[in-house]
Amino acid sequence: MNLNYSEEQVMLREQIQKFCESEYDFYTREKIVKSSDDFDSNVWKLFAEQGWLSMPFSEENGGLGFGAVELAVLFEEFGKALVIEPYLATVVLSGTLLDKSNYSKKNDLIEKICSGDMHISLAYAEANKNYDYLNSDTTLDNNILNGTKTLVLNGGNSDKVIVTCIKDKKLTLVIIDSNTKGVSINSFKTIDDQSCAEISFENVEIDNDAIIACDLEAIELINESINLATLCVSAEAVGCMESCYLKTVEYTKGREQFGQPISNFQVLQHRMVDMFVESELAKSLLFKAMLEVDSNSEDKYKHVSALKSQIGRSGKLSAQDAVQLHGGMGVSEEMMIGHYLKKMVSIDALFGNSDYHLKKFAS
Amino acid sequence: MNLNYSEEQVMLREQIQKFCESEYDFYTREKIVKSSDDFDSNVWKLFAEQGWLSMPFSEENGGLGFGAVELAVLFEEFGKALVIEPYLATVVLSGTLLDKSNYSKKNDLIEKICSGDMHISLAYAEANKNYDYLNSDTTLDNNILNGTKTLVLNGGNSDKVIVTCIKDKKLTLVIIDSNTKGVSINSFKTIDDQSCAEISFENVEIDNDAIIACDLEAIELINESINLATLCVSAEAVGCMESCYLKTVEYTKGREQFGQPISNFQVLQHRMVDMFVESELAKSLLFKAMLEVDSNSEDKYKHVSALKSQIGRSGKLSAQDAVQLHGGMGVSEEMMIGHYLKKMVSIDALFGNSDYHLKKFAS
Amino acid sequence: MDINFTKEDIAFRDEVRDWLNNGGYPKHVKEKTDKGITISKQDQIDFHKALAEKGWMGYNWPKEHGGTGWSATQLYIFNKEFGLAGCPPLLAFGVSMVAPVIWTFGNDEQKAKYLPDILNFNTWWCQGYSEPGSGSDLASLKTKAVLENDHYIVNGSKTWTTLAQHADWIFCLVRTDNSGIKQEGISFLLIDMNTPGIEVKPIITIDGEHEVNSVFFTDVKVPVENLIGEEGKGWTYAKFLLAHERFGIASVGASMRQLNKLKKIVSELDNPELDKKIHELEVSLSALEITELRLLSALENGGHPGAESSILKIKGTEMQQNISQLYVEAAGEYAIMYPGPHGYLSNDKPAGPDYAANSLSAFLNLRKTSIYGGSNEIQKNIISKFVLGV
Amino acid sequence: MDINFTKEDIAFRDEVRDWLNNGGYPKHVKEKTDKGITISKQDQIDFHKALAEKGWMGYNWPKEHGGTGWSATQLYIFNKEFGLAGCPPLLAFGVSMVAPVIWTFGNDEQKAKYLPDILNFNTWWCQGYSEPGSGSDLASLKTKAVLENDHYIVNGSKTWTTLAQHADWIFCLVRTDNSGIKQEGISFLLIDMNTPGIEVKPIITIDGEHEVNSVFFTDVKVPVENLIGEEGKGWTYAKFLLAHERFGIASVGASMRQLNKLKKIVSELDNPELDKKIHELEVSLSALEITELRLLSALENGGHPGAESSILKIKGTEMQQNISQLYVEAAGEYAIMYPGPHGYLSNDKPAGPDYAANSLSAFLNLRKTSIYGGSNEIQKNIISKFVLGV
Repeated sequence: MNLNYSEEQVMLREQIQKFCESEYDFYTREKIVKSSDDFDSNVWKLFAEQGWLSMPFSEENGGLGFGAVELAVLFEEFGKALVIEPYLATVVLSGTLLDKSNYSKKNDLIEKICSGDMHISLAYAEANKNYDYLNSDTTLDNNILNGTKTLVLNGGNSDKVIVTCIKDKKLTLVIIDSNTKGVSINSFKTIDDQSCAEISFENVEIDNDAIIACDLEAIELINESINLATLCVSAEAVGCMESCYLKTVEYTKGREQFGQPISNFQVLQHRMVDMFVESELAKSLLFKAMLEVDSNSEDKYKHVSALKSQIGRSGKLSAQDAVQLHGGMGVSEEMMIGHYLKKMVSIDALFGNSDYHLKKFAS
Repeated sequence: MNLNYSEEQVMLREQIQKFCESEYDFYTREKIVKSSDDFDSNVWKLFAEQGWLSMPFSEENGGLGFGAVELAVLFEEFGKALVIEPYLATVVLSGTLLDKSNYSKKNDLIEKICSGDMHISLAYAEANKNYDYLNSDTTLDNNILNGTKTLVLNGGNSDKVIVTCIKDKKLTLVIIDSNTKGVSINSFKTIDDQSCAEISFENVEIDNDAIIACDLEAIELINESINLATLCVSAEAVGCMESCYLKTVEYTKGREQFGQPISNFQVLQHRMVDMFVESELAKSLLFKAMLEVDSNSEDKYKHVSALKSQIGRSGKLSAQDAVQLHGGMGVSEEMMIGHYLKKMVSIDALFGNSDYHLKKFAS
Repeated sequence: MDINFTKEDIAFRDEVRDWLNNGGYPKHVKEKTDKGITISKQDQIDFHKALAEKGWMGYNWPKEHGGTGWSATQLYIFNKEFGLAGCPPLLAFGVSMVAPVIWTFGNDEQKAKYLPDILNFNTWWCQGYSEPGSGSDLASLKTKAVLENDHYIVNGSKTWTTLAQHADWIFCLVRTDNSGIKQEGISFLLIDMNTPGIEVKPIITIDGEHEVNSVFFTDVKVPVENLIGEEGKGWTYAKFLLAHERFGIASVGASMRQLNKLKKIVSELDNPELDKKIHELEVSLSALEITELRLLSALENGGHPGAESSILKIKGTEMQQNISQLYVEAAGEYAIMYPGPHGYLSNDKPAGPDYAANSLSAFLNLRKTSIYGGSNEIQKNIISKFVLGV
Repeated sequence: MDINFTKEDIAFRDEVRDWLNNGGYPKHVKEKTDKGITISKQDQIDFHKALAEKGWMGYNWPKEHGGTGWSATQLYIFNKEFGLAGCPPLLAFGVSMVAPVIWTFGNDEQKAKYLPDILNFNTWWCQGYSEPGSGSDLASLKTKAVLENDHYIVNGSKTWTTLAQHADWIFCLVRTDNSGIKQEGISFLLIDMNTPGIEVKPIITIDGEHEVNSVFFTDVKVPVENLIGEEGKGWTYAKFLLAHERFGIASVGASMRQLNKLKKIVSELDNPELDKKIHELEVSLSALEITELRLLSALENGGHPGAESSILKIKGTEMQQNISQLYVEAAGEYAIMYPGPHGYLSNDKPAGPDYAANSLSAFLNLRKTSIYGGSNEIQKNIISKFVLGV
């Protein structure tokens, strides 16, 4: 038993931290957010140069072959810096799905993802399906695709979309170019400054070689991809939680009221202790979940659900407390702290909220 | 709209408070608890002399005709003093049921209750029925009673027992002497220093005139009796909650640590504020519930359930906080504070706990 | 004891409802608030002018100053019905905050100059209390007013100034003396927002709205006749004002409306966990409502509701926040959609249900309620000190 | 990173399990604890003697003093397995508390006199720290020891002394000097409980048990050779001891056992609200378990677990209390039955299910866990100061 990060993992974290400090401070981030683009393509290029876009892909497919632990490190740091670039959509949801698939053309696609030259989105969700991603009303009949997908992360910026649909009563994954005739994309901003889209397909013709997987294989690919993405956003949440308590401690030490720093008030001290404790407990569940995912154990879904369920509750509470302890500054858009709250709420809503995952954990 | 107590009600409260202070201090109570009896029959006589045993009965039946507000006042004060005498069993559960019934012999029974000369228990509960008191396996066939009742409050000390049973597929209420042949009573102590019994009936012969009510009338009598009893224990809980915060404030003001009273610590201050606030909120729900019961509105069950659900949660928490803030003294049997916790837990368990009543409230 | 309103009170309630439902409450405002769209400055003016026309603008004023002279119970009913109807919160800064100070401590010229305009909503007021360095510790404020001949020269800044961008006037606490203890050098000044040297800078909050501002004063000349009462007595007036600020603080009517809407939404979701949370809030809201009525009863009976009303602030704001939290849960994954700074019209074809688009921005907006008006932590300090005596 | 134990650790775990299941753990004790019946003094002795016989009594001692010399991981496994098996908590006062003080600060005579008896459980120790006036503020203790020739004369009283009624020896913090700051006049004294002048008076707790006591000292003569280390250095030794007290503080194994038993009970109840609360606790317990393993890993890696272990104290005790709370809920109305001071045998025909009879007394008993060993509020102060630096 050894729950210490390896030297390489520690170095990876430091590398990401340094990058976020020098290239992605809050001021820079605000400029990106307020620009007309949904993210900064230069930053994306830098991600590629650092090799981060290649991290989770198997070495035989040209990736670095990193596991869930390294991805979690990356997302923790992304969470602290509130990175908005679509790593989750392109690399995690779509890229790792392709990597694990038997799709004939995957090598070319993964190569382009690694180099930063291609964005792919995964269109897995439909309206009113209550997080049941295997239940689809989108149909593929005689190579004609019809249906509407919602909440397609980064859908407005992707070159290609992987779509879940039903073909011969079986779940099927197809990949198509975003500019194919009959595809219409309605993109909107998310509350955490990212973007997602509603995409509808009206009699879209699909090439024969566009099918990635069918039936059980498709189900497993979707389940694994979404489980890994759930782990990633949970790691992001853990990063947020750590920043929330650290920044709140820092703020209350500097904020004077009644002739003393407000960190002197015991009620605020204990509230920050609670935030610290919840952050550590969430981190522990992250350890468990990422190691189960890495060892590909039977329980990997269960422990990711335990983690997601916990951060959905305690993460939101921590961020709320952080806002409260920052007083008026906490609700100002100019301070980072309120953005952590938005991120935490967004994470709770993605891929099933706290109650949903508690049930999944128990089942 | 006027939510102030009337002068008479204020006087009643003062009368009960004075009695509890002079005749029922904690030391006296401990002596009663440690005696071989389940309660003090002298105290019971004094209750009769004060007229308290006649309070809820209609004037035509020889009672004082007081309503739910006065009963709530009495039970709040009983809660503060942790009175163990079986007022709930004899007067509320059994007495008010008789009072509202059309039972031919009720006047004599009520007279004896008022004078303190008779105890009657209501045997409404059976094992594994999950608070569904209308569901009974006890049968009355050809005037022969068979079955087992549990948790009969004060069952070991009662002269008579009112039993719910099924006769011709209909809920029926019969009243029998406790010493009738075939009745066996196994009495035990409850955690809040009261007593209750398991009573079994084996081929017990019932007189023709022992039937109090059948079918819809029986159902309404049981529902009303238990609803009123639920209101009473909730009022008792409200009294406990008020005592919990007041005693905790007093204790922390007197307890010095680190050279100052521990009431100086802001964390403890806010915890006591929470206890105070919860006490006030519970009191508000008590106001609503008792006024709905008094006006016999359709919503009387709903609002008693709202109250019971709330005190089940916040009452227990308040008492736990009171114990915690008393430190070691809180878990010592010699201090009153730990007994409030026992009382609160017992009240939550009686007549349906917090979750049960929340559902009932919503249905 | 009687929990029911008198016939007279019920007649009054019906009159309020009639105004709200039958054309008094401006239709174009109602349409927006029903949909959860942020209303414009003109909408606010239309709403308050309509109220003034009905004679209800001085809802909490005594009759002698042109107010309604309503009882505490009538005020409660008025506020609850406005909440239930989904009206925007009444703008308190003029009518409810500065006005009582003016009629209590102001001179006859001041009363004549300011009160009628407030009563007719001809002037929009804002509040200059908080400063960057003084939030909960208000008395540590630093904005300076120096008397030169017949003018004060004001320098400094105020922050979290609600809707200052629309305001005609601001009432300010300013420091006129630094020599004594900090409470004693404070004065109460009325300042025309059009005076040169005033700059209003927006603060955008996390829900994307522009509701609050920073207000900067650079050598702003304020006529000495704009001083209320005596120089150096401003702290006394400020405390007096705070005691008048409690109106409708529990927001029971508004919370009932929100909770009822939510119940309808959730009844179609088959989500027992969410159902349970809603039922818990229903019980809590009932407790809050009766607590307010109990305080009201004590008040009508000649009592002085003291620090107990801090309960209403704490629990009222928690209630609003908790309800909004359940809206977010009900919206599920659609909660992440950004409704834009002016309600969901900016996202005019939301992918999810209508209510989803506003749920998160309401949730974010309401975070402020436990911070402003004396944070909930400060309220607990107040209860601790003045009720529990520790 | 690897969350799995090594082969050696698993072999060790199997050895512990074998001892627990195959006759090492005395059968008559196991039968009682499985049923939730309070065990007797003799049961305690039998259990600890069996442990001593196996060579495991010095579970956290270095080999040089006759201990096992186990690694932190082995200690963790040992403790978890004992918890999972439902063993009574090991009596820490001798082996885990006074012993490290003796071998670190005691002289050779003291080591030879006391350590072997502790290792063989020939002596039962109790702890004389808390006094009526000094709980969290331990250093304010008043029990006085005055040196007269070759004896200290001890006067004063101790309280909350666990199982003092069974103890042969007590280790005490006593005041030998009043002149300086309060921490400096404290000495560490070993006192034979059979010395004249010692009176033990039971304190009955709200669960009806006699577990703790008041201990009164009236002119108790204690040989000067019973002083550990230097006079006036007792506070240093006490702090050293507290750092050794952390063993198994999270009680993960015991909580797992309780939660698993509860899950079986509740699976037959059709109570979704209770199910949900149990699932929440399962997640929390998993978080607690991994947190302990993370601290363990840091420790094995040469780190110094500091105030972070206060997390284990806070969350471990909350976990125990929360589980017991759900037992009470599962028992429904039967929770009100009083199981008597010695488990449910005194109520030997319980009307409800077996588990109901013990649920409430466990719930009440566990209230102490958030109070003793540094209350959870004190633990938060520690984290605040030493981890957050505020």
